[in-house]
Amino acid sequence: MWGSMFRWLDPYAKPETLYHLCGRWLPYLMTLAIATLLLGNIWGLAFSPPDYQQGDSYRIIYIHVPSAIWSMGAYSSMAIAAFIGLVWQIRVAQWAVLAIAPIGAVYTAIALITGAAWGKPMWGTWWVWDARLTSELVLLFLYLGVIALSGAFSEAARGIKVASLLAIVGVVNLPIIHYSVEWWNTLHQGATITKFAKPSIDPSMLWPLLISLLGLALLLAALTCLRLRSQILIFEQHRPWVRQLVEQQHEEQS
Amino acid sequence: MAFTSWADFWAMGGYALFVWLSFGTTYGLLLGLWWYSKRQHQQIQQQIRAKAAREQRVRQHQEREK
Amino acid sequence: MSIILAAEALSCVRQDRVLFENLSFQLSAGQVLYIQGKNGAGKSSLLRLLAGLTLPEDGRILFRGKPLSEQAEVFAEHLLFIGHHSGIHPQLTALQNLAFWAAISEQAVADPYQLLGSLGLAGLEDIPCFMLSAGQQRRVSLARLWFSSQLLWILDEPFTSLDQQLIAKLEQHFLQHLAKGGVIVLTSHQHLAAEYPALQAIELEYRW
Amino acid sequence: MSIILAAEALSCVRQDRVLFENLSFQLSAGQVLYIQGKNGAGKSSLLRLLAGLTLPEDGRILFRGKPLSEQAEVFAEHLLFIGHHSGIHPQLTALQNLAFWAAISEQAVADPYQLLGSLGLAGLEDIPCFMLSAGQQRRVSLARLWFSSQLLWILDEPFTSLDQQLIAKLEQHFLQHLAKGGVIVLTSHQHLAAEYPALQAIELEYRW
Amino acid sequence: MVMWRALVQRELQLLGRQKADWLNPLVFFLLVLSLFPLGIGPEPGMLKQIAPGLVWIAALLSVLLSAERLFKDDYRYGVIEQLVARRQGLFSYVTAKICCHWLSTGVPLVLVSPLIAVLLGLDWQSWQVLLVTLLLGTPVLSLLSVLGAALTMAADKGGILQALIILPLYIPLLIFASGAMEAAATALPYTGQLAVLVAFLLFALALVPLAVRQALRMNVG
Amino acid sequence: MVMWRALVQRELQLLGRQKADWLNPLVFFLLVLSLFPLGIGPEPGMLKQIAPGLVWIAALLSVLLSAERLFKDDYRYGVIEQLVARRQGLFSYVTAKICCHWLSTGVPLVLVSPLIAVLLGLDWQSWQVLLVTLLLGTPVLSLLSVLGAALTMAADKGGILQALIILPLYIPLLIFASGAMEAAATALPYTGQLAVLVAFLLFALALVPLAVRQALRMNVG
Ligand code: HEM
Ligand SMILES: Nc1ncnc2c1ncn2[C@@H]1O[C@H](COP(=O)(O)OP(=O)(O)OP(=O)(O)O)[C@@H](O)[C@H]1O
Ligand SMILES: Nc1ncnc2c1ncn2[C@@H]1O[C@H](COP(=O)(O)OP(=O)(O)OP(=O)(O)O)[C@@H](O)[C@H]1O
Ligand SMILES: [Mg+2]
Ligand SMILES: [Mg+2]
Repeated sequence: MWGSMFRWLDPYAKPETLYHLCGRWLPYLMTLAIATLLLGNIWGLAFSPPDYQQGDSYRIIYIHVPSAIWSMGAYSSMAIAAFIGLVWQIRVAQWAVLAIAPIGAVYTAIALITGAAWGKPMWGTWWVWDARLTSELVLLFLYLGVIALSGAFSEAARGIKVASLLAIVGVVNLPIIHYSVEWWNTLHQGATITKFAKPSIDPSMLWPLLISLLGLALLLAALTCLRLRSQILIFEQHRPWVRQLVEQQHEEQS
Repeated sequence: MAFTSWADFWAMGGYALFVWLSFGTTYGLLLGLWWYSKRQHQQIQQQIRAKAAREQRVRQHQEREK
Repeated sequence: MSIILAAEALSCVRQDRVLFENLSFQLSAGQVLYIQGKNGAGKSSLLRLLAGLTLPEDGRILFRGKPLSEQAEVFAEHLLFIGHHSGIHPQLTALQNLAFWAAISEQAVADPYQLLGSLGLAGLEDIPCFMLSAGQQRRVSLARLWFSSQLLWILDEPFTSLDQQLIAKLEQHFLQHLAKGGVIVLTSHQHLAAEYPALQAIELEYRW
Repeated sequence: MSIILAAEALSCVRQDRVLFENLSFQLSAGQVLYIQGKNGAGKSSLLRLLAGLTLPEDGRILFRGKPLSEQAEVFAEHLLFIGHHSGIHPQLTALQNLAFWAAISEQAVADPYQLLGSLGLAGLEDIPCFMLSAGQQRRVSLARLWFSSQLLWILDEPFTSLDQQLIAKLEQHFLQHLAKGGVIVLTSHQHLAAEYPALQAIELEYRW
Repeated sequence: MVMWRALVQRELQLLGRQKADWLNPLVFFLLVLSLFPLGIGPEPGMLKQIAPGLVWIAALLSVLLSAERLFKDDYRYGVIEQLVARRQGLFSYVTAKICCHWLSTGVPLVLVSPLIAVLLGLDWQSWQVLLVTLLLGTPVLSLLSVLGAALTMAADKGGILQALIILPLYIPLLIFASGAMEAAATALPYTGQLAVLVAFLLFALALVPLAVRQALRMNVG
Repeated sequence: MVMWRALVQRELQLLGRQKADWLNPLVFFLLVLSLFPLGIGPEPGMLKQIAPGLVWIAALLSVLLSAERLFKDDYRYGVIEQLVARRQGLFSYVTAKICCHWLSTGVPLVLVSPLIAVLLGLDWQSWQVLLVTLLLGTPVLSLLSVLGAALTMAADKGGILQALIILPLYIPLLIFASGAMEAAATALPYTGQLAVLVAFLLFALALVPLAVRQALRMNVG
């Protein structure tokens, strides 16, 4: 039953088709992503009104929140790809794991850095061991673990499979980490710092946020396409179609 | 427009360091990732070409050996 | 005679290189498949494919007429695979190593001292294996061939580091296994000395 | 002819067992010492003694008439030892491994690509060595014999995992080295095929 | 069952021959614990306050590092390759490894806990909680460490890669175990934390052996 | 000198191929550092007080464990055996290993020290002292770790044995380095401690390479 349910996906699981598909989507996705991201960010930076409490520092929200949300989104899509790749032995899904992992890591790093830069004016310190911050840091370590593991094997195909397994184990643990950290922190220190208070946000602030959110999502998709193409080339390089393609592109360039 | 002048805009109400630090590192990291992925893609193509060339070399070598 | 192991249009790729393509053969009971080829031709890779450790890029392997993928467990039960590495833990003694392998394949070794003695290891049965010489370690590993009841043996360069006397003994044992209807797949850079009733040789070419 | 390497009443004990006693021989320029013996007879142990890696229980080793212990540095300069392990780092490429060994022995490899190509490794020069097959790794390790200028070669089972073609090539190279006045000490379970002008064979007995 | 017993026996033989495999982690644990007073300063008040965390961090490092070589030898000498080719014994092999790893590293930690209590100046009550958390927590530590060892088996990197992979997964355990001890030290109820530890244990027991088997298969294939 | 350059080049090639060898210890260091707040509790005051000790314990573990596999590969594949038989290159080989080990693990720690300062809430002054102690102390750490790796090369035990051997030797370093940082935090003079660190460094530089060479010889013979 599972087999037939996903039969329609089969042509997309064919590396060659997928390679060309990604190639076709890439320019559209990339332009769209850059346009939306810039629109949202510039709107947020220059046109939306300052926050009555935080002044202009709140404008960091336009990258902090999207990158924080998509850092987790990227992890779940990576884990889903890993699951599909391992259970149904679909190789392109396994390759997608390696395509997404660095993007997720960069998003997480952005969320951490922008959060820290926001924390300094708001809380007076770059870093506190708050629940959400800590679990974001752990998320970064999980990404780094997946990347490190996938690179640690002499045979790339093996590294990818093992890293996929780790990604799945990690997803089981992510909620556990999240709740345990939350519990831990509330026990240790009360709400001494007002943070993450969710004021009913003004539409003129909300729209650019939503647009930025969409922008980073599109960028995630675009970068995944780009990186997946590289992965396909790596793992299919012995195929005639790859050889031909590479030769062709070389001739076109020169 | 929430700011009255460009200078105002760059000053970000006194929070310039933090805001521009955030946006700077964000775009820096994203551009870096994009550049890295692009370069990786090209390197792989180069490697594939190098391998094809190498195969040629090996064939020649084997011809000579025979 | 029934066909036990068959390969249909196998091909194998390592890294980016095609090692062999479209390789087919059929082995029936009592036959030896002797795989030859230069260094790097792909002999070990082929054996690992046949043992089900890796999956072929193309083609399929049949055991008693059914594809491996449909009966991995059954196949594994009838298989004895010894690769480049011996499967011997260097900290354990020869006896302990034998006991481990006997337990895994759920067989009993009637008289391990007798067996090890007949392989020239008398007196070395309870010394950790790292204290044995290269060839002696290999002997411990091959001792499994004497108490196992598996049908299909896949052996990668079984003669490495063995002296001539033990090679002769091993080949005699191969003949016995074949006479009982077993099947052997092996590689070696040394010529086989014994007379095999039904020997199939495959020469893999070193390709680029 | 001058005597290059000589052993006087050597004996070797491993664990609690005497492997050999009172072993003496003399090797002059252009001679091969071919050590034979069953598995565990003590061949590798003897070679390690001769290479100065371990000290003999009794007896002494002379190099050009002087005991080893008095001129360890000089002896080491003239020695090329390749044991059971190949001395190849698996993460480095064949070229990098060669460069390392060349630097250590302060020699230069004129044309490494040419050398590796002639050993059948064309196209594999810049791949990390773990991606090579067992025999190919062995070939990289033996490439040192082609650019080294040492007088005395001590080789433990150099033919392991090599195919027949490369064994023949290697033996040709041995002959050249001997013709230049070199000395070779080696063990092998395979018979030597080439005609050596001055071959000394020692058969070590497996003793208990 | 016969097979399982034989496999456990093999592990015990290995442990018997390589006593260092269970003695070293224990000494390492004590050594790391005694580094803290040296690095941090020996004020008893502060030490006592941070003791729960320290014990658990030291335990974590020592169990983790002791697992590092668990599969390496068997992999290098081709044992695992042949087990995977045989398919049958693999699961028994995995569970035997896990059990023996806990026996050889978790149990000794539990046994030296009185010594820890003395070193760090814990009182009677705290020691009891330490004992219970160690009893519940070290099996989870062992399970996760074995998973890390299996994942990195063919990786030819040292324990540091394994630590990198597994430490993030340990964090919940660390939090709840040291949380329980802290609660006990301040005379608060701590059964909640213990219940969570039990839940972790059951969860890990159910899933980890399967994941380990899968990891071994992948590392060979 | 030509030989030495070639040897350093080989090490750098290895590091270039195995980037994990210097990236992993760095991430491990940060990971261990962030375990402490999780285990001990996040109060900034307390963290700041024990920060010097924590940084130095984490640095110690990460440098130590990263050295673990330094000679293993070369030993296993017979490189060291042949080097010992040749005698000549051995000392150059040892010094090249030590230099590259420090470059690949000590220097990155120094470089991430600002990040540490942020995570543990150190002030400007403390950070400076941290930087200086790291610059003086990490070479000693590297030297001692390499010695440990050489001693345990043939032992086929994991990093834990090496840790056991070397940790006791580290203790003086730990005491003086964290002493300097503590003194700085309380605005006391700390040049005395730094002078002692310099003395350690010179002492170790003079003796350790010789000891390492000897250890390699013994392990092969
Ligand atoms: C290093 C520091 C920080 C990190 C790692 C961090 C992390 C995160 C994460 C992971 C989220 C997503 C939560 C979710 O979607 O469930 C988030 C959301 C958010 N963060 Fe941060 N944060 C940091 C600092 C800050 C600071 C200083 C502020 C403001 C004072 C802030 C304000 C927000 C807001 C308003 C949201 C959206 C809340 C929501 O939608 O639930 N963050 N942050
Ligand atoms: N590491 C060791 N520790 C103790 N004893 C050993 C060790 N290695 C070998 N021996 C003993 O020394 C004897 C000789 O071993 P050696 O390796 O020299 O044999 P060999 O002639 O090279 O055999 P092979 O043909 O198998 O290589 C063996 O019988 C063994 O019992
Ligand atoms: N781990 C590996 N990763 C990538 N490629 C490999 C690996 N092992 C072998 N290869 C490649 O596959 C080819 C075949 O290797 P294989 O080990 O099957 O050869 P073989 O016929 O067994 O040779 P030998 O006689 O030397 O044992 C080699 O030329 C090598 O380039
Ligand atoms: Mg082979
Ligand atoms: Mg030998």
